[in-house]
Amino acid sequence: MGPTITRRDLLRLAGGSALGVIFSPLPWKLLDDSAIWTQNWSLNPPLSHAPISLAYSTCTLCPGGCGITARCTGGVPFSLTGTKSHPVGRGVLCAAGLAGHQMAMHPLRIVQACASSGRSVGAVISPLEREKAIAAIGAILNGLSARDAPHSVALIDRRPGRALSAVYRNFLSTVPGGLYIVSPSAEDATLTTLQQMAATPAWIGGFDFEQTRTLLSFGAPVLEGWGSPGQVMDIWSKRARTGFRLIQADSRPSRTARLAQTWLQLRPGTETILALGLGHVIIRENLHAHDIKRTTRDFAEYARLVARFDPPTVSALCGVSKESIEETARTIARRPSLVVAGTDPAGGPLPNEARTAIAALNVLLGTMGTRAGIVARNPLPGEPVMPPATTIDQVPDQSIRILIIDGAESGYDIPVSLLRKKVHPQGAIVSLSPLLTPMTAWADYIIPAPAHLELLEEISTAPGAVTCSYALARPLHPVREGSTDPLDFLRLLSAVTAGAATTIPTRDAMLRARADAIHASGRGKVFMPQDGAWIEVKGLATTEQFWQKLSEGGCWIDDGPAQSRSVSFSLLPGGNDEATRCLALLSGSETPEGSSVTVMPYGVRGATASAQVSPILSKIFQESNLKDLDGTALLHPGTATSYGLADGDSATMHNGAGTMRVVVRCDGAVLPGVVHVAAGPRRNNSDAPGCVGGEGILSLCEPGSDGTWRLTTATIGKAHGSEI
Amino acid sequence: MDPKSEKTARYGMVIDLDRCTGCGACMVACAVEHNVPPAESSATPRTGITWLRVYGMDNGPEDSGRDTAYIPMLCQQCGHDTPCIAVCPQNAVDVDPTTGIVGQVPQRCLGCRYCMTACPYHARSFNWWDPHWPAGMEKTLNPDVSPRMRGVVEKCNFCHARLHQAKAKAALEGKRDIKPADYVPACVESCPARAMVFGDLNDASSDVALAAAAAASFQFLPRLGTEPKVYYRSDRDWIRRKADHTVHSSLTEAEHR
Amino acid sequence: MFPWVYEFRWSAGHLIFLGVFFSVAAMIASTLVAALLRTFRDFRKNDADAVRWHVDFEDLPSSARVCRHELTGEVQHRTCHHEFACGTCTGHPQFLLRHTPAAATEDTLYGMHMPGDRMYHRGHTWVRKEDDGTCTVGLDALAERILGDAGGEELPPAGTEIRANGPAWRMSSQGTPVRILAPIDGTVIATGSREQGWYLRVMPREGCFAHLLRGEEIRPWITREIDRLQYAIAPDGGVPTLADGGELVGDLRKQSAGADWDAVLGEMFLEA
Amino acid sequence: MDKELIPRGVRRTTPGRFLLWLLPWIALLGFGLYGAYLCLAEGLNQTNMDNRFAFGLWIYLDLTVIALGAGAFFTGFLLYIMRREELRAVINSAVVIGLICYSGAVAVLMVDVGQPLRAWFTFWHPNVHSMLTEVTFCLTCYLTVLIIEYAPVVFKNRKLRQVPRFLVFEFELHKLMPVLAGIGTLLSFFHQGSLGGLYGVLRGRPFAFREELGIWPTTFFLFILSAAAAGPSFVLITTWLVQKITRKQLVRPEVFRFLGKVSGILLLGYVLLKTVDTFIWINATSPSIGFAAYSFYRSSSFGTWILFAEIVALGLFPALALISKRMCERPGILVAAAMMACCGVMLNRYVMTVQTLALPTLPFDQFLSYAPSWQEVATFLAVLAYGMLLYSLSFRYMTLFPQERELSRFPGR
Repeated sequence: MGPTITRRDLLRLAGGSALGVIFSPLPWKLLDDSAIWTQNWSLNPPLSHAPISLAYSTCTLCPGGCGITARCTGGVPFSLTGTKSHPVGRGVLCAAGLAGHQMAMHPLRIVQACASSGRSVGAVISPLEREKAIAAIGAILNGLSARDAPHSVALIDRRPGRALSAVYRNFLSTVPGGLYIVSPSAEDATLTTLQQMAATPAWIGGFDFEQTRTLLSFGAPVLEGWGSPGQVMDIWSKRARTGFRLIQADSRPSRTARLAQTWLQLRPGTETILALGLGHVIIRENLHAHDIKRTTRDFAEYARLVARFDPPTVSALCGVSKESIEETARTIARRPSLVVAGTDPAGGPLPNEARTAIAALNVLLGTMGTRAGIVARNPLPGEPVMPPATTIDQVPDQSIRILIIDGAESGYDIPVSLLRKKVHPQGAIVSLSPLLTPMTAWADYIIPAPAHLELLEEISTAPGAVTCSYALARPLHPVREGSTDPLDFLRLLSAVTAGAATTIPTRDAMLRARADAIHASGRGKVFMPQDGAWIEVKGLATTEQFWQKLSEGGCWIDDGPAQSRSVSFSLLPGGNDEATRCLALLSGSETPEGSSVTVMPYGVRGATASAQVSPILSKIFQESNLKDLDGTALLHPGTATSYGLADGDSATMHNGAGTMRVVVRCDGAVLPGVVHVAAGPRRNNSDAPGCVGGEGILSLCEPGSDGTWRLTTATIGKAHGSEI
Repeated sequence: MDPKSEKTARYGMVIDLDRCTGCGACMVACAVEHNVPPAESSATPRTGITWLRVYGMDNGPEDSGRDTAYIPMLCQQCGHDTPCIAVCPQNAVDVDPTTGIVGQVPQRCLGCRYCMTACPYHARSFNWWDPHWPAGMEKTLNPDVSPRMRGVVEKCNFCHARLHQAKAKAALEGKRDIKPADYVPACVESCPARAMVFGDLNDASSDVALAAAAAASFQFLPRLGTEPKVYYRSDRDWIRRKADHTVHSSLTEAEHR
Repeated sequence: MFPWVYEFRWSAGHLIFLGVFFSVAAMIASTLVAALLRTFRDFRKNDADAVRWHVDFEDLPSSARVCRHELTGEVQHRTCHHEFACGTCTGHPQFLLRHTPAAATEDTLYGMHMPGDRMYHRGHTWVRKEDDGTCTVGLDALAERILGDAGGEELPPAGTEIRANGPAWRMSSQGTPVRILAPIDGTVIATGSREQGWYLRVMPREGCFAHLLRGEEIRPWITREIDRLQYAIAPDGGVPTLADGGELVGDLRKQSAGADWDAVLGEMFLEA
Repeated sequence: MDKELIPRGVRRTTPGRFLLWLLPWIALLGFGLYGAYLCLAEGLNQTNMDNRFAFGLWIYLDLTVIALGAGAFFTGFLLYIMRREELRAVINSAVVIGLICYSGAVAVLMVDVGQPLRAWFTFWHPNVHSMLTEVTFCLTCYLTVLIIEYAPVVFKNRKLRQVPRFLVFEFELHKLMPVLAGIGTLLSFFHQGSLGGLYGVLRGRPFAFREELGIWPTTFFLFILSAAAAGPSFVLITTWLVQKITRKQLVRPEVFRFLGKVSGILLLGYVLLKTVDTFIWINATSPSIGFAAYSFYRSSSFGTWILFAEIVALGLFPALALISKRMCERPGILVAAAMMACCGVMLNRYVMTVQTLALPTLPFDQFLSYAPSWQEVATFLAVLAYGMLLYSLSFRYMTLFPQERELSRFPGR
């Protein structure tokens, strides 16, 4: 009988070996490996390993038309940059454009036809088969065509001048009472005003920024998204060398106002007075163009009008010192200089008389048609000559039975209330927007168009540019299943509509037609993003070659501005009633009574209440105090305390139109008694799909008789409870 | 390997505050480049992940005339007594001697946030949330930059991935040194006002070296002795005065506040 | 951390820091190991009981550790630090030189039968040397009184080695377990019972009687013990005097049923 | 069962009442653990900390409890190294308090870090120049020491001591206590110091930055001294509290007086050094990096009064009170002074953590404010509850105050 093994022995063995293992490299190796493993471990999405390639396109988020160079992996773009030395974009993109490639994946993207339960904020939006939706719209159309209501069918195009716009107009011309409505972009506002003042209506102009030295802007957000950002930034950053000077007449301490060399902080709604006051000084000191009598038709009347606007009076009314008024007049008189009327992306345009008064200064200074001033621009080849389109404020109330809202963003807000006024109570609203916005949520039917960079689109002349340009926006994403090309929408609609017998062209044909016309004109040259080369159009034998270049991402630019024909203008197109309207202003505007304050909505182009910005862009608004989130109310500290409010407080604003929550931000630079409220963008993921937050402050802004909503009054007080 | 095989660089940046308009393009470009997830709905300016953040600065009441400057604040890549390196308990922060770039190793980071308290420029962000992208957006992530997990600190590294790309390119072309044009951080590339200059400060002929040496250029909080490699320039005195934090200004600041 | 871990740096600071850390860690570990080894050693030398007595003795209140020479009044104040092992005490022999305790004069103290023909242990056991060289071990009267109608003796079987101050046997007094300390070293050769008046017959080891109380030492000791007993029964001083007319009351248990007898037993039988 | 666990000869309340006393603390612990769970599961967005206030309530809590827990090492040091036998009366209690404070601090730290699973990386890739590394290493070692020191207390429980192995192991371990006490002192010395160094080295935070002595900033030494001063005071307070709550005399009055004296002397030393340090900081350190020390105290919430309170009201006064014999005769004053001393040290930790972060460094910066979220507070309360429970159980079933048994027999002796 050999040695018997007891349990104790086994335990000893186990213990011993355990001890031994500790001193062997094994456990340490295991630890080190697990360390490395835990370091690489994460629940994050896997990254693509496909090779990286470059793709060229054009940004369609705003009418600017900046060139895009996209870095793609496996055909999916992951980063955008401005195309180097691009003639329009100047090699840069704005904050919005840089994240443009993510718009197609926006959480509020709509990818199927929908019908809304009602027109209130947060109405339930439920999917509906596309054909059914269009059939329903067609049915209404057919019903209408019987009795001819004034404007039974209207379409709002916020990006006029596209080939698509022409197709829209054709379609509408075939349906009874069809009406084509445009909302011009801010840059065009001044030019369209001048157009109305010009004797020859065909006249189109552009701002010759590059050359100008002094820019007097009445509230135009020049440095915050105006014209094509690349160009403006280029001019701005070179100012030290060129001596470019920005004078900003603005009531709000906007970024532009803060940065401008001169900031004339005028009282809200006194732009007209200031403009006429400047006119007064210019005439008094004989600073106007000497050939003024020849270039204008009603100089005498104008002179008589502005005579009443002497600096002391003006200064008293708009709160700008008499000296700085005179100083400004003299500065802009030192040409080359330009005067532009502003439109706040959310606050909307200035009233008519203000626009004319401001535009008149350009005529007065003789910048019209001269180098570095406002120069005539050749029309884009192939652009059909049509009578000027209607603007929304010209439409009689409750006259629209079917309102179709095109999906393209101008970057500028239209309050839903303004549209609501125009639409008949029983009318139907159709939205073609690919994103869920307050305006979309308000529609009865949604036929979502493909998103940004999903569709072959065109970008023509940037607003206010002196030479026209043309480029194609090549798709970087495949079209998402369920979205509908507006052309297909029209086709389907005309199919179910009696009488609408137009043939809708295919997208390709539509764009080629433009390209062919440009090629036929033989003007200009094409910029190629791949190598930055320029190709004369004349050098391209066939239209096919030209099309090829464009679809490779080429950008066509016209040869310089048109040779200026001397055009005569009327300084008071409105005649006597306009003069009287202006004179009425001298009696001073009534200050808001009692506890209420003057409210001015403001926004950033493309990031307004009715828009959706890329989730990454909204980081800026949300995670830095660089820009203001929707519902931020800027107050003068004094005003705040007088209403028992402090910085960071949550307050409620109320007036006849409604009530809303705001977050108070005190800023010493704000005028007392004025509240500037940011309209959009909302916090990220804050509005769940299917129910989008309201259009914020705009819901409090009742559009006036002149179609403006930039000024309104409301009461403000500390918020208590959970009132929305 | 032979140490001379790679000449040591000192990458730096000069930001022209007279050009910056505070448009925020650099912030977006940075976020897109580095796969920073969209903001959580409850994120605030103090909980956001902003490697680069643009601040607004007004001249105090003591100055006549209202003036504002916008200041892009990113990791200043301190070149001496780098506050964040010494404090990290587990070597998750290190400086690359060949580039002078202060690197952060999120995979190593414990999330103690000691480095954030140490940083005088508030240039570091903590991942308070799990990173989360809307459906489909994860396909648009930059393949060169791995996303960070919750609970770790991150910061600007002068687009290190781009440096790697440039090196790879140079290696492919059989060159030793990279072409300056091949290595440009996202913010510099995107700035619409061209307010940022980037390059090797050791290369005396480079734009950045010249700009940094110029009279109008300055650093923020130079007296801390951290010798930032990110310089700023402006012709406006009040900005330079504020940047160079002195006993006097600190008092007036407090007065102001 | 370790030279083979990625990113280990051979810098001075590194080496100093880690050096210190490792030595500290090593010290902590070795302390633990040392304690364990010593424990095993004690068990091999089966010193467990000695240790237990040592620990118990450490925990005894000083009132329970009064030196026998203080009891007899030879010295004003003296507390025992030798676990009642007078053999190991340096002071004890000198005291003996100065004064050898006289024989006891009476057999009854406070009405208790405490014969002077035997030696007493501080744990209330007595030892009587028999003529055949063996010793009889029993509980003294005070112990019997305190235990009341105790029972459940677990006496060690014949042949067991017992050691002075080690546990001799166990019994329970109304549910409370009590261990009785052995008065002397030796081997058990027979066991008795409570009825017989003795519990063990022991073959003692040579010269292990030095620490036992005898003769005139007994009275002051018992006096002090009764004193302690009184405090143990009624800590707050309000003592129902146990001795009436020099006699200890009959049934202590009945007399003061409210007392914490568990504590009393621990106190009187020197068990913590 | 319960009875057999309670040490012989000491009076303890009935199991029922004891349970009643435990229940609220158990409830609080549960609530706190839920808060902590949220932070671990959902991430630290549950807290109100942010990129600018990267340290919050938790770090403050850690600094404070570790300072108060210093009683364990310092009492041990005085007893085993300095051979001050009178402290044997409180050493066990001090050890339990130390264990509670340190284990609590470490637990909270585990919730505080973003990636708790990587906590051990500090050992794997240590950066030896970081004060935090020093803290982590010392803390873990010292926690081990405390557990070892706590073991004998447990083994001596009446039931456990019946097991011979436990008893003998306890006995042998106890013989080696001086070694552990020595190590403990060394470790505490370093981590208390590095906790101070934590802030002293922040050259980016002019409010906290201090000159270096050798390789350590002055705060290193100030923290050691202040902790050593607060420790005994805290032991004094807790013992006094337990006496009040249990309505028993547990230690002899002279122990209180001795603790008070020790605390007082150390506190006086601390106050003097702190004063010198503050003057150097105001006149040299802070101006040299472009910040006027005065500007740090411009904000209403952190005025100069805080400096006065820290150094004089809660520093000098209690120090003098604790030293003076006459004052210490009166237990009321003694305890009050000890409390003031602890508050002073707590205030110091608070200022170092909160004011340091609240103050702006960049010229366009604001003075920041921070209020902890309920999850943070809950986690904080969990530590409190845990401490209460562990101490209550230890007090009931173990001998925390060896003199209790005798004192209950011979009151006043």
